[in-house]
Amino acid sequence: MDAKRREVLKTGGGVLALAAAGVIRPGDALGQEWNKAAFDTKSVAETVKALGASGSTPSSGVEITAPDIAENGAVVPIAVESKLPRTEAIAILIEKNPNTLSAEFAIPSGTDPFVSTRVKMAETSNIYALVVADGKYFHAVKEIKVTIGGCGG
Amino acid sequence: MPSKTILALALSGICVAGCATRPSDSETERTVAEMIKTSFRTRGQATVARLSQDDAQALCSKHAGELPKGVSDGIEKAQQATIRYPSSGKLMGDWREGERIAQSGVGKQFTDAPNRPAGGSCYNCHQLSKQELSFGTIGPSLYQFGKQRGASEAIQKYTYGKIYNAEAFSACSNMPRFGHNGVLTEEQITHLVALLLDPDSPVNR
Amino acid sequence: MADPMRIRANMTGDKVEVKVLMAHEMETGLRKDASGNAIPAHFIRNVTVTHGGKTVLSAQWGTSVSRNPFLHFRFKGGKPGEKVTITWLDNRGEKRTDEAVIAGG
Amino acid sequence: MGIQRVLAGVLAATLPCFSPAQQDTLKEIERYRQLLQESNPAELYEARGAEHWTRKRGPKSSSLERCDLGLGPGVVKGAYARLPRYFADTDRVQDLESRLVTCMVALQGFAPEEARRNPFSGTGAPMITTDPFSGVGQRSVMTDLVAWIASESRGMTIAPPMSHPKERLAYQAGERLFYFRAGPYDFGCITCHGEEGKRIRLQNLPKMTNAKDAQRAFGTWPAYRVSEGELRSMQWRMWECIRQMRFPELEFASDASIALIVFLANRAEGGTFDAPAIKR
Repeated sequence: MDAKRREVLKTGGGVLALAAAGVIRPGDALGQEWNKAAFDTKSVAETVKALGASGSTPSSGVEITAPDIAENGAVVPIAVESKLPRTEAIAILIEKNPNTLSAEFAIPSGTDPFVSTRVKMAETSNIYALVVADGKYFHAVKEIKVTIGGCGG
Repeated sequence: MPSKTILALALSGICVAGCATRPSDSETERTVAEMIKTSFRTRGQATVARLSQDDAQALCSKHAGELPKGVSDGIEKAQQATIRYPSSGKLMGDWREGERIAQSGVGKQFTDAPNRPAGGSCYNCHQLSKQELSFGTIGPSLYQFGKQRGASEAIQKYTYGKIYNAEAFSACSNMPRFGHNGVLTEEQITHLVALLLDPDSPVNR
Repeated sequence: MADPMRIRANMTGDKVEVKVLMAHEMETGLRKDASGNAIPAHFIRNVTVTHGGKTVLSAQWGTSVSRNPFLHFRFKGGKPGEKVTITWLDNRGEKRTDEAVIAGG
Repeated sequence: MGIQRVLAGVLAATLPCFSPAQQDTLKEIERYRQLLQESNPAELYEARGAEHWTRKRGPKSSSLERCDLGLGPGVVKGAYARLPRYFADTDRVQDLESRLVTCMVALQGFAPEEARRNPFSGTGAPMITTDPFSGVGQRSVMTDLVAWIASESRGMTIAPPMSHPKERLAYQAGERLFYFRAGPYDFGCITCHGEEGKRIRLQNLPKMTNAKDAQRAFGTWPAYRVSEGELRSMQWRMWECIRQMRFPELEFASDASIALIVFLANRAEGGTFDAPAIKR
């Protein structure tokens, strides 16, 4: 599984920035752009490709803060912080969700390369934080277990 | 009268004022009976008839504080007589099917489709396989249940009977009488027996 | 009409810390009702945060952002008393804009 | 009988003792719960509720601002922490929701069944999307009001009065109902809330006759349930427990629902009210 993932994310080593691909436009005040192709993807590899990269490198400069186990998949708190210089964008991918891409954020200069939000997880899955920094793609991955809860279901 | 004494003792701890004028038991009973009649309504398969208690339910409600030995023995004896074993004589089904039943908590709620088979809700209260981290603790852990006991005919019979009617072995148990109350079919119970006793089941590995 | 957002913008050091809650269903389009009919997707797709005419954060969201979304981030260059403006736009074209005054740290 | 005794011995020897892996699970679940505390969408409901209180509604086109929640007309601060209680005008013990029904009828001119309609927001039951009294994303004025009114008691001591004979009768009836077992699962409230330190799946269960547990439980409802994406009231908590007990439907604001809440509120007396909370 791990080997496969690395392969998928590393092929090519593309350097096309999200912004350059028209995925995220920091200057778009109304935020009318919505990358349907990327949000329709159903695997990490597809999403990375749809976001304009042919690959991404694992990096310790990308940090995911989230619980190892979620008591409920409807709300999973997740924060992503990038220590990489010139971080331009952060995306959150959930491998086993029906649609992989959950959210992407354009980070203009002056804004911390940090976002915290809450996402839905259909089942136990890897979460990827994909970061575009200085035009290159980096990522971190963390497994979050989603537990069955309550009674009567 | 021991139940009344217990009730009075329990209440003495919380009454701040006017305990002397606390309502009589008969007044409380009348009020409760009225509430049960007026505060619930039939919805879907959950009819108001479900609030008519059988003997065991009535006794367990009445003696919730402490169950006198005589009452408990009486319940267990009466419940023993209800257990029906499968006519095929086969008590061990398929543990894989059993695991699915153990995971499912649906069944008999007014929001459940009446024709959909009920689950056993087992993980709600018990640890079973090691892989499932989300398990309850109202009942004891059943991990390695079969490994510790083997799967002799006597053990199979006990296990089937316990799931069929827990109160036959432990009066006023928290565990539903799955077979007796028609929640699970005989076949479903044999799958759960396999989950608990089959050496290949995750419970015993 | 959509409900107002709850926005908190506070100075922490030289940065403005923004926390926002939005009232939205974030319906995935994948759920079915009891009669088996699909419940149509309804979700926020774009969020834009501006301060002094400059965009300080813009986001695109899919259906897997949780219901009643929460967002937390920080930016430099704001001062107490200034305004932060947040706009969201959903897949039905519904839009909501709210602003908050930056509070001292 | 011999087998039974042997088995009982084996069971006693294997009482739950948690392995390190299980302790990690519990620790991470606790961390998850902590992370949820950072932000609570209940705020969105509270804001709407505050507006509903002053908004003119109903045939009389009147607000609820003169509604007496027990501390005098219009007094909201601290009212929730002193409910349920006996009200002379209705000659009835009432919890917040049943009292709001009274006010909607008396002040705003709603028919009682109209005031009771749509008591829970969204869907009543988790993932059941064609609930008769609610639909997907459906707002509930009642739920919003409860969120706001409860928030106005945050930090206060839970102190329901217990001096009127009808309050005592409701308490006694609530206690009996708590122990009442019935239905195809033989359940009663006591099944899940009668012992300390138990769980369903990974969810901790309060023992309602234990003051500390009852205080924490009662003091954190209403709550935003992340599993449902909705704010849930104490009336809903009763309704939902009863549904899962496989009983017929508990009627909203009914006497049995109020009696159960009286029992719980009194078991929780002296605790600190800290709701609306956020929960799984």
